[in-house]
Amino acid sequence: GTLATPFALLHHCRMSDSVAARDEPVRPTELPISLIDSRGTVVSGKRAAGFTRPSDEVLLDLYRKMVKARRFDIQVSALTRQGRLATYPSASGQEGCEIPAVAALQEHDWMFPTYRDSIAVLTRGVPAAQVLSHFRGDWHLGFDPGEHRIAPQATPLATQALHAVGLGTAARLKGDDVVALTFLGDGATSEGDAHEAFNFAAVWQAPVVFLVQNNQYAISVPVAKQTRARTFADKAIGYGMPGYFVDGNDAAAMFAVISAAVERARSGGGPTLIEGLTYRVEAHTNSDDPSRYRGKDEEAKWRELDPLIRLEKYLTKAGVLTPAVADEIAAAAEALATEARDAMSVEPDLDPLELFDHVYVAERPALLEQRAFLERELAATEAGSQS
Amino acid sequence: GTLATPFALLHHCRMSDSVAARDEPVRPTELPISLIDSRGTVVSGKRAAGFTRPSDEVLLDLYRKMVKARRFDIQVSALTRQGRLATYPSASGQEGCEIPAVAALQEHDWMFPTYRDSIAVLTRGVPAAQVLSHFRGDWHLGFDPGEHRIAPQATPLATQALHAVGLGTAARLKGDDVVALTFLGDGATSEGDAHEAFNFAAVWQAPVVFLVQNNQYAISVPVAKQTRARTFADKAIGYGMPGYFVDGNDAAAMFAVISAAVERARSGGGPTLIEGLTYRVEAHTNSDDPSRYRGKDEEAKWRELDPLIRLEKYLTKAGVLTPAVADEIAAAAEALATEARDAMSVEPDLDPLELFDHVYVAERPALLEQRAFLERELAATEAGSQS
Amino acid sequence: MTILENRPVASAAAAPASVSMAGALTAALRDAMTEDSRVVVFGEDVGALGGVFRVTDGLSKEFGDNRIWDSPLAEAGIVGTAIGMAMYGMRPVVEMQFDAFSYPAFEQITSHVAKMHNRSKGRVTLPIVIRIPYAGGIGGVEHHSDSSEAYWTHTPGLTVVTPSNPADAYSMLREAIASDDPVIFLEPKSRYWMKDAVALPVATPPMTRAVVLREGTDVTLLAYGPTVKTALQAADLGADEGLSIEVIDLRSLSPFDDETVGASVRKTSRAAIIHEAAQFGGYGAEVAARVTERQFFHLAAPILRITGFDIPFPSPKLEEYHLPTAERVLAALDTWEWD
Amino acid sequence: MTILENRPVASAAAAPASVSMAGALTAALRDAMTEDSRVVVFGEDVGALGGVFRVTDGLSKEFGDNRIWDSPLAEAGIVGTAIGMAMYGMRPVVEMQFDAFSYPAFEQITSHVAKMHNRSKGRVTLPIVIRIPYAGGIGGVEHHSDSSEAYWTHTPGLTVVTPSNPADAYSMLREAIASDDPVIFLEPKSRYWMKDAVALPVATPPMTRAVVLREGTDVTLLAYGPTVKTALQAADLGADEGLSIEVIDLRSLSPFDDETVGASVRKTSRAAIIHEAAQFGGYGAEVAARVTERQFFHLAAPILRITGFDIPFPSPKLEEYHLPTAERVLAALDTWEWD
Ligand SMILES: Cc1ncc(C[n+]2csc(CCOP(=O)(O)OP(=O)(O)O)c2C)c(N)n1
Ligand SMILES: Cc1ncc(C[n+]2csc(CCOP(=O)(O)OP(=O)(O)O)c2C)c(N)n1
Ligand SMILES: [Mg+2]
Ligand SMILES: [Mg+2]
Repeated sequence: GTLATPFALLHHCRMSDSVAARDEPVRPTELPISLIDSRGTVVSGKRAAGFTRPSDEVLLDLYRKMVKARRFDIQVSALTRQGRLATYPSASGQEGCEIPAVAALQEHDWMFPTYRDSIAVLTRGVPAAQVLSHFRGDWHLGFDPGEHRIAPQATPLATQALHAVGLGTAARLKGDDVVALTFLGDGATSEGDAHEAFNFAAVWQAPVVFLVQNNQYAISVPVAKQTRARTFADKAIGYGMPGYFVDGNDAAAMFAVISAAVERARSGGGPTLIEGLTYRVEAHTNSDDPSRYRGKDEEAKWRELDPLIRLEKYLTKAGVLTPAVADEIAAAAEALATEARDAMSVEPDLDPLELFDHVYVAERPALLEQRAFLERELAATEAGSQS
Repeated sequence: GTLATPFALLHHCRMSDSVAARDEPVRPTELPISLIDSRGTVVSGKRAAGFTRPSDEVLLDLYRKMVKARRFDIQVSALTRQGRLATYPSASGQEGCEIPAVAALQEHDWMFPTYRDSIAVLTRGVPAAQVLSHFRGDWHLGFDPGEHRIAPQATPLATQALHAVGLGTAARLKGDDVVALTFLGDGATSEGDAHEAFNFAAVWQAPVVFLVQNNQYAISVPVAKQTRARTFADKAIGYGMPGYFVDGNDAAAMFAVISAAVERARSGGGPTLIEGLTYRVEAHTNSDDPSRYRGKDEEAKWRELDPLIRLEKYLTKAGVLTPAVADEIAAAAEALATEARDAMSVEPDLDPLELFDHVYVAERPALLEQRAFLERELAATEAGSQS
Repeated sequence: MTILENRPVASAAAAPASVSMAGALTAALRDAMTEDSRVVVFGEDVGALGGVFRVTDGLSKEFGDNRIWDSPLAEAGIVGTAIGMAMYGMRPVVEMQFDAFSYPAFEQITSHVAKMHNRSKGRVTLPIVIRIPYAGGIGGVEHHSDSSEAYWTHTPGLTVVTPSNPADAYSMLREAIASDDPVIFLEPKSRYWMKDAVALPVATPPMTRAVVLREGTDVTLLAYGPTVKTALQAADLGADEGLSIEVIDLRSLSPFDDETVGASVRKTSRAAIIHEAAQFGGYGAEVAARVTERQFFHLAAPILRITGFDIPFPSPKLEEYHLPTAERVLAALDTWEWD
Repeated sequence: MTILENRPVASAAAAPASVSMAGALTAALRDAMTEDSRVVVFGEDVGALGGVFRVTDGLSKEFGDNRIWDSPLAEAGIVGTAIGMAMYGMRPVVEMQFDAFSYPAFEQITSHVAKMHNRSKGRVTLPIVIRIPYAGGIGGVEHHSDSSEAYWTHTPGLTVVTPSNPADAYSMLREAIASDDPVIFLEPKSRYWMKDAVALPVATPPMTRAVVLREGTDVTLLAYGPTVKTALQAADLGADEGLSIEVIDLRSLSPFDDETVGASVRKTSRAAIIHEAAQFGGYGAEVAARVTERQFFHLAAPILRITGFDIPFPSPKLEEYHLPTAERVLAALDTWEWD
């Protein structure tokens, strides 16, 4: 249905009340919000910050997707080491953020991922071959954004956050109840674009969820050199939007907090900034060498906090994750790994002449000349190699 | 003396304590900090937020400078209307921020002003003719930054805030106890560079004071369309630095808060974000038309809150501002206005060939060719007009 | 296609009225917004104020806050959110307040606006118009008189056009808004107040084509935006000296109209390009290089570049020495050996 | 001054050792930091990691956190704070991680780095070096292979240089750091691992001069950074076909060494410029335009530009079709009429 005209809403003049009457925004909690702890035990009280644990059905669904995503990630990392892909930034250990984010969205919502978030793209329904096309180096983007309502995985840091704000705003102006969720890394929050996105979203009350995956590193740079804020969620205060500091390895908590933010955004309540505290257990990409900047012990500690393990423990205790279900999930994960392997074993069918076909919508004579040049060159090479 | 190595300080790894042990930053007050209210009455208790009123001697000095600055500003605005200057952004009404900022700095500190802050540049000791050279259009900058420790008045918004952070950091690395104070407008806080400056300063614990003059407009755009934050001071929380929300028309409060921030910065305590709530009572520049975006009543209301009037009332009551002193100040202000008029009545002696002389330190043959070309052209024109 | 004179190719029944370039741009925005509800306008001060050059004057009252509004003050934010809006099917027209203030948006423009269509194999179109008042001549203090066209024209994926008169301003802006490609729309700020008798709405030749404004046989003068007037003045001066100068208004900087320019240069065998921007690596370099490549054996002399010097744009009192003048153009033509 | 071969003009007693370009850059940074305590290095991942290309490898351990450190992740922040440091007398060397990631710093670079000295009538110098790994050939995904030189060379106030080999990498970086002008130092990333036998420290010709790497009489090939190797290969190929090709490594893009290039072109009467960046408005346009202006009557044919196409840089699997090759250079020379 049609929402109230969003910009008109802003235009009550806050000048007169600029001193005192502005809303006090929600303050992030001091400790990360948690619903299931690392031993798989239910958390309640203050640490739950009023959020309710999702149903076991939802949690099993999250678990299933997380297991599949992990298997995919491991498989693709292996393929990358074998040289089948140009690069692959692993999200292992971050499934507690990635998968709940996907699950909290509706079909018609939009997602703005980064290079890190391939498993989110996959989980939302993009076939493995299409996800990996970019990382193999076939073309910059392997899927259709409109079909999946997923923006291209952004490389220039924080730039996509502004696109999310624009898209959400456009939807709202049109009267559509679409929500845009954008991923951001801890490092990316330092970019000017992150700030501008937070601010535009708050001022325009755009239906946007900012999900900062604080995996504690920007390549080699630890968060201590990235910000002096207590938490990234604290940044929300400076924009007058609600901020939540969440245990990013607790998929239950992440799902609850993201879902609430999505619904607030959908119903006209504006944007939310969520920090998921997690850890990048693998290297930044295959060409990174973490031993240069962090210890094995730190990595080991975080591997113990694995988001899959705690959910497995909880669901097993809850009697939902039976051996039969576990087997079925493992089989589905294997099938996905096979799909990824198969996809990467077929060489892509690329046409160099397509390089000229999408630069503009309009036809450009000078570009067609260059296309013809390459066509002649290819033909000559072909002829040369045949003779 | 030599300070502790600043970057080394940062490198205690905050990773282990990333969840809980980060400092809780100072929270800005809900109402602006105030020490002397608009009737000239002393404020104490909660609204003073623990700050002490500067001595009457200091306040009289501030008042004297504010009166002179106002007179200068009015004079220059008049000269601009007469076409003697290309443009002039007036700071009338903002003396309660501008002058305390200058007064709180020591000789060896640095100031990073914007186009708005000519009166601060003047008050710090730059002769009127040199301040106005830029605005008349003689050359981009009329004074020597090194001599006055004042950066060029920045036009590209928020860019100078980063320069201040860099300069302060360099000083600290060298072991100098220099503080860098940068001015920013409310509108400028929306730029990515403002964010990056806040963040770099906080992470590096740079000796910087960010002074946001919230004059409630960015040209025609009111603060309500610029931020949804309760106050600009609230932004400090997201960077883990102290933030202060201050009545910007209360020079006593501004001086107290800025001085404390300067001293904290000097002693290694890092940056502070200060919002001075004030009002731009004149147009943005001579080419602006405020009637398009705000009412006369609003302007009138703020004229009543004039920072000069309250200080005058207070100082008169305190017996410090005697008629004799007032006369003497008025005479000094008139003298300054005369200086400005005189400066702008002499046409500058400009050499077009100088356009080529400062592009690079190194000599460039191709640029010398262009210089020679203009030289020939000027000679030919000269010859032509003489014949 | 060589079109003589910038005569409208289509025009409404309305009688011609005196229209400034700024007014023509306002009219183009108004008509585009009226015809297509997907067209939205935002930027700094474009609402109640009507923009610092008053190009959006009155539109806020007419269309309301959901079609045109003041954004927070951040150019990357403006362009970045425009991208997201375009991804959802809107056709945003955004304003950068002055040329140098488009630089904070440089990454969004070069890495996204220019590349999204190519990145997505044409699945995502970004019908965005980025309006940029550019160039000098208005006595602006530092950063208010830059000419940034060369940055944009070197960026594949961008279409870059610039009108030199009110009729083109109207027609080309309409066309830019209707284009499914993103367009950098450069508005010569010294010409905002230039008036012509124009019956709006008007359709001039396609925005990607150059136009022969004045025929001549001895030299082809290429100009765009603010320097078109300079070229026409030079042609007058030249005529006094018996020099027959053909003047071409390029209008489109990217793409470049090789056909129109080539035909002219083959006829005159001499050409010069005039622009305000610095010469080194300026747009004139591309013009000189490509015309020479294509017409080398028709050229009697090297193509001249009459441009700003390789210096930062001067302060108001010195800009007159920097900006190309008709006299400077004539003097430059004099450096050729004429046989 | 035309210098034959890129022979070091000065060299230490040390015996030549095999040095990669990355290693030579590291050595240059180390020596500059040792000699001058005002030299500081910062940027993304330049500390413990030693940079993603390992150019700052080991320096963090050697010099400590007050001389080299990891900054927060923000390029405008990096360049903007470098400006402030330079204003206080430091000589910052900052790294942009990849070419396209310098774009967020575009405003700080064009509006301040390039203009501060001019703005202040020379009272403020900004001895900053901005190191930018650039160009393709390493199979980088989108945004990791751009060539941005034309943006910088068009900006008055900037000095833009690019080495093509380890000796120059060392010598030119030392000179850039010693320069009181800000320098954009472009490092061809596909050449980081190229090795040469060099005795460090080495001083090659001044960084603002071009160098004739190989003499020839029929054609002058102009190249820089990554395409120097291409030009040398083309010269070999040409020799097989009986074509005598002179190869010039431009080294300095701004300023352009008119003298060295002019002398060569007057000798050969034919020239071509090779670069990876898109052709339209690329650096080659300036080269073609200015050499033609100055040597028109010495030219037997138009100057050719053998460059990347006017498209966004392709994905890894397609970049080979975009990048100029020796074969493509030879084929281009064949398009001239040779009499
Ligand atoms: C504007 C920009 N600058 C630099 C880079 C290079 N880069 C790629 S990933 C990365 C680190 C990002 O860290 P973070 O935001 O924490 O995300 P993570 O990789 O940890 O998921 C950097 C510096 C980039 N992609 N874009
Ligand atoms: C990067 C940039 N964008 C736009 C402008 C044009 N501009 C000049 S002043 C101004 C408003 C600034 O408002 P604010 O920061 O509140 O400062 P004030 O003028 O009120 O002192 C604008 C948009 C600019 N100077 N720089
Ligand atoms: Mg990270
Ligand atoms: Mg303001």
